[in-house]
Amino acid sequence: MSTVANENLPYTRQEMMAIATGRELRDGELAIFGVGLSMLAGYFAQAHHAPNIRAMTEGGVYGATPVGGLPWGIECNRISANATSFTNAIDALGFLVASGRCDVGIIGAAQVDKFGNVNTTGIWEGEIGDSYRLPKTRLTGAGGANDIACGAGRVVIMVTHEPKRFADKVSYISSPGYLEGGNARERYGFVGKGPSAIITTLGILRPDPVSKEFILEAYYAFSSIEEILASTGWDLKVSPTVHVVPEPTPEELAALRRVDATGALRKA
Amino acid sequence: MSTVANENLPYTRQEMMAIATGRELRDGELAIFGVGLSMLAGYFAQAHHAPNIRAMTEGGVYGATPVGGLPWGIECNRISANATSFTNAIDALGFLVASGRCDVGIIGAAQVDKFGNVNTTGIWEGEIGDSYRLPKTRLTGAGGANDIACGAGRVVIMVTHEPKRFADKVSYISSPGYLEGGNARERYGFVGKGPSAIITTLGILRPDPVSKEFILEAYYAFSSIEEILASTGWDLKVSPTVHVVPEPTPEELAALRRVDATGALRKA
Amino acid sequence: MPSNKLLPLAEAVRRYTWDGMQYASGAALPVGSDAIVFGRELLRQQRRDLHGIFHCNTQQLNLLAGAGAATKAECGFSGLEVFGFANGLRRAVESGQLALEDYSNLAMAARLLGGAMNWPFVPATVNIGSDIQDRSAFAPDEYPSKRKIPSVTDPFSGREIGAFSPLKPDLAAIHVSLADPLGNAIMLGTEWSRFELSRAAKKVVLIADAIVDTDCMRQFPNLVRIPDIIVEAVVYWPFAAWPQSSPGLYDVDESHMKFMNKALATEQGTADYVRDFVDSYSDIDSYLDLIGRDTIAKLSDSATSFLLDPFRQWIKTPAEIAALSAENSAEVAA
Amino acid sequence: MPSNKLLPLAEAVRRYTWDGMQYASGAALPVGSDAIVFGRELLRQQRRDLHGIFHCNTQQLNLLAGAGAATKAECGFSGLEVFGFANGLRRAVESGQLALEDYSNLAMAARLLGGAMNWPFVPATVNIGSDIQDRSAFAPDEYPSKRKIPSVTDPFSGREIGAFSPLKPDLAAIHVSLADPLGNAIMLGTEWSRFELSRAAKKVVLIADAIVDTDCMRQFPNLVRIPDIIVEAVVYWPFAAWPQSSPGLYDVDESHMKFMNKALATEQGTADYVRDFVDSYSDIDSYLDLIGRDTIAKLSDSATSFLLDPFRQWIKTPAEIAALSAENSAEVAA
Repeated sequence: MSTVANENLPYTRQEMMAIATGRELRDGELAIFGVGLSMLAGYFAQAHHAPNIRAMTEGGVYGATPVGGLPWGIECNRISANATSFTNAIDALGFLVASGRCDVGIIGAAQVDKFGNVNTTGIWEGEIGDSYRLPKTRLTGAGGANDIACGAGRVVIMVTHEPKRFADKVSYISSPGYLEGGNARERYGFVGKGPSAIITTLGILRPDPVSKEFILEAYYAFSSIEEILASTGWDLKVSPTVHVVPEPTPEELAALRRVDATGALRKA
Repeated sequence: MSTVANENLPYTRQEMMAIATGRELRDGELAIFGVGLSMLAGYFAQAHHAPNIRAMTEGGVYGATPVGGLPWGIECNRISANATSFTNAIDALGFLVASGRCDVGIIGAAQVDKFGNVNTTGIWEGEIGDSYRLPKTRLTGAGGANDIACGAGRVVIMVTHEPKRFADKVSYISSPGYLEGGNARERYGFVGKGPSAIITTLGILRPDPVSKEFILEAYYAFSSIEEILASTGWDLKVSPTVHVVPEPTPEELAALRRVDATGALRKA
Repeated sequence: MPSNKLLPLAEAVRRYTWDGMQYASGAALPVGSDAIVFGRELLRQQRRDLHGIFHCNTQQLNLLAGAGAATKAECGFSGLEVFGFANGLRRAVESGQLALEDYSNLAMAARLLGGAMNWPFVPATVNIGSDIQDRSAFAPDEYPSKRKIPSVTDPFSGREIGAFSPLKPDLAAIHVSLADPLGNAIMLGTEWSRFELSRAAKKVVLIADAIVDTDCMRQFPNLVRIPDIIVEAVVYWPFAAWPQSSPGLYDVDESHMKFMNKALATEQGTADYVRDFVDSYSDIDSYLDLIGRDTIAKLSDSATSFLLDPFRQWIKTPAEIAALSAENSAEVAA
Repeated sequence: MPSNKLLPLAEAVRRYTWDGMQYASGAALPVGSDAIVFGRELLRQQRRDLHGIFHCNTQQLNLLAGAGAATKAECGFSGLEVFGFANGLRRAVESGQLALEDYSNLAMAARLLGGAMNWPFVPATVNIGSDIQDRSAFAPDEYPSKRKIPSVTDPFSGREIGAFSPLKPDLAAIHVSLADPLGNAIMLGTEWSRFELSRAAKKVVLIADAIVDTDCMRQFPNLVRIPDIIVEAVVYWPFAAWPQSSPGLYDVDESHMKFMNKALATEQGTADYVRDFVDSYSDIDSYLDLIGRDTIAKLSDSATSFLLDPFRQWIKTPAEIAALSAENSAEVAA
């Protein structure tokens, strides 16, 4: 991901993305965070405006907040040191997420398309075709993101805004968004309602309520509609109500930096 | 159950039944015991000739032997006091029994028929019919015995030998034996092979290898073929090799009575 | 969200139960740890027409059935093990007052697992081929039953197995040994299906024999099989399972087990029992008096007591619990 | 049955593994507790053509794949979280040396649950509708795949969902924090799917960071999620998960995590890594020397150390373990 800080700003683009993501979470919600940026975004929300968020990670870690900086993983000692409950994957991803109980999940993406489908499996040159060719670049697979994408009430996708990452159609659907758009999800009976937002390093996209195509809803103080359109690999539509995302407040930045103790979001 | 001791014997009929049942268990086997007599029989085997039997109960109690006498139930404190592991019902009855991993289970019966089908659900007058009439006498339901009957490698049925308990056809199949006999179990794909013996207060019945009808294989020193035939509600066949069951050895009796510390098997 | 979830028993029953609901008890079964006191309170508040989901029968279902408060029930084992048949339940079934839908013990656990997973059905390799599959007390005229445990075809082998219907009870009142005020819980002894039930139920109320500080949970997070995030309320009630047992805390009260089951065998006996052991106490203290302080001392002297030792340092006193409860009530009222 | 099941690591690998087997690691994933040392020993004994069942990738699969010992694998997540892509696995996949069958993290756990239950299939409400269902690396020419996650019709509603194939690996090498000589085990930290895996696998070998007396298990039976009755052998190996972490015992070795993953990015780097960190030690002591005694001290100073406190009194010394192992070897030989 791009981690170049804008020298004119008192915060980095990644910090803005994390804060914008954290603002998607509401107090009291049952929420599942992945590792890395999405975990920081989640625990930022807890530290700032959602103290009673009921947070968990995929392996079944409950009641924890990271100590000593960004956890290396969702079962890392930095998140195991002050948990109140450890269970297992069936519990977290099955009983609480795939079941539909979880209100919101945050996932990352190597590639996302206009219907919010996420690819984290591999990069191919062109379409894969009818025989499953080897990927040019193997990525990380779906992990728990597929389960979150199917089951969580809503899903927030965090992704660095670059043309290659914003494809008209992802080469491999690792985690379903709205598939071909419209009511396509209904074919599979997913209990989750699908992605509610794509939060990027440049702005915020949300789905059209009917077509489910993602459109530009807001941009950051440091970005612009033009930059976003140029950074998107499909013909991105712009909402008539497009607006600037409020900049991080001092309180937000302070809360985020308490969570991001090792400054992972501030590194180049 | 009949608990009248034979005054001429140094042991009760129930003790003979428990010892005969315990003899069915082999060292090292994975075994599940129900409550009451079947638990005493199982722990007797462990105390006497099968020290490495891997015993468990339905709720997932492992590594225990009862303290203070016959446990009141399979999760009683008398069996919880010295266990090495407590898990749950999915584990014990699912992962270890229904899966086919368990070598042997011991179950009781209110009524058993000539194909080893067990009724522990209720007593009706006559056939139940096509509408599910209320039972005249409601019993205990299947409990875990159905799961054991379907999944355990083999099943030993313990039952008091009385005509009303040995029916040509049980009114309700709570736990399947060989159903209508022959290969009938195959229709359901049960991983367990079915009951290997019915151990009664009077003798031992085993299934014909082809028809799966239970036939009299052995009687006790204190019983007789005639008494058994008169106490069986179907036209019981007698094995050509019918014989007397060896009486309890002093070592067996001592081991049983250590397990049955409160003398549950010796009470009238 | 209150900073703690401690609620008085009567208030928990008032808030989270209603006539006709699907009510599940979370217990170690049949004669182990079960919040029988919650069932007593259901009777005190005259809840009716309950549909009981009991992995196995306990004295709670025996009482609810015997007193006519439950009209439907689903369970695996419906007796009381060495204590014999459950006379109250038996009487209700034989008279037709309660329709008892039979499953096996694994089936009940698997159905709760399926409810927790939100699966539409659960593969069944047990109960098939027996009258559990063919006979339905909820649909007595359909024989053999096609809807209780229907067949499903395994897409890999093409062979038929059964399908269980998942369970999602309206409320699970789960007995636990220890809970913190937030709703994190430790069970000592077998869980039976309390782990799965706590996720399958729409709401969860814990009934804890003792309340501990959250530090206890941070010391033993692997023991916290029910995390606070799925719990609505925590009820503190010592000897909540009486006359049944709670490993580490108290043994079964054998004489009351027998007395109670004998009473439930008749309508008159049940009425007397309700008068003397359900409607007769007004708070925890008078409940403990009812059990008898000598009996409590005797039952507390359990061979399992050592199981509680690692946790004793965090156990809160009744005064501390009262203070927390008051704080919570104030917050709820605010 | 021996009175204890302690076995040297090399002997456990000799006895319970073979070329071409389906081999599962039991771990907290992806960068948590995993018996990576078992994977090192698989390489030392030149096991080949392994079919890895890894709930998620770890440095173990990364190493086995990078070194060419695994030719098939099934997993959920195949990266190393904040440590980035798993370079050894990635290289093996991109070159076609290893066929990686993709599932989600829940799917892997559910498939192990199904294997443990001996169900013919497991209901799938996730992975359907994505390329995980449509694409199979094990059957690349079948598109969309009909056999990887086929459809099954819910008999209650008539609607279609998916069906996962259950997993029953030949062997599970499960990392646990504490084991007793009989094979009872305590895991500190998330189980991930080690509970289900221990029941799904045909055989189970435990690799424990520390050995405790069975009295520890009798004090905390609810923590013993893997009982001895399903365990073949217990291997004592401190820092078995290095460079990954083991809650309560040691933190992740960040610099070696990065060094190792960088090495696995190339064939030469992998060969060097195998020479220096796989083939280079002869016993536990020289393994610990290899990690470095200073590093060990630093990693042991973990914020999670307090999680081990309740169990320290029962931890056996290396000398006691050696005595028990000798006893066991004598018994096995007899």
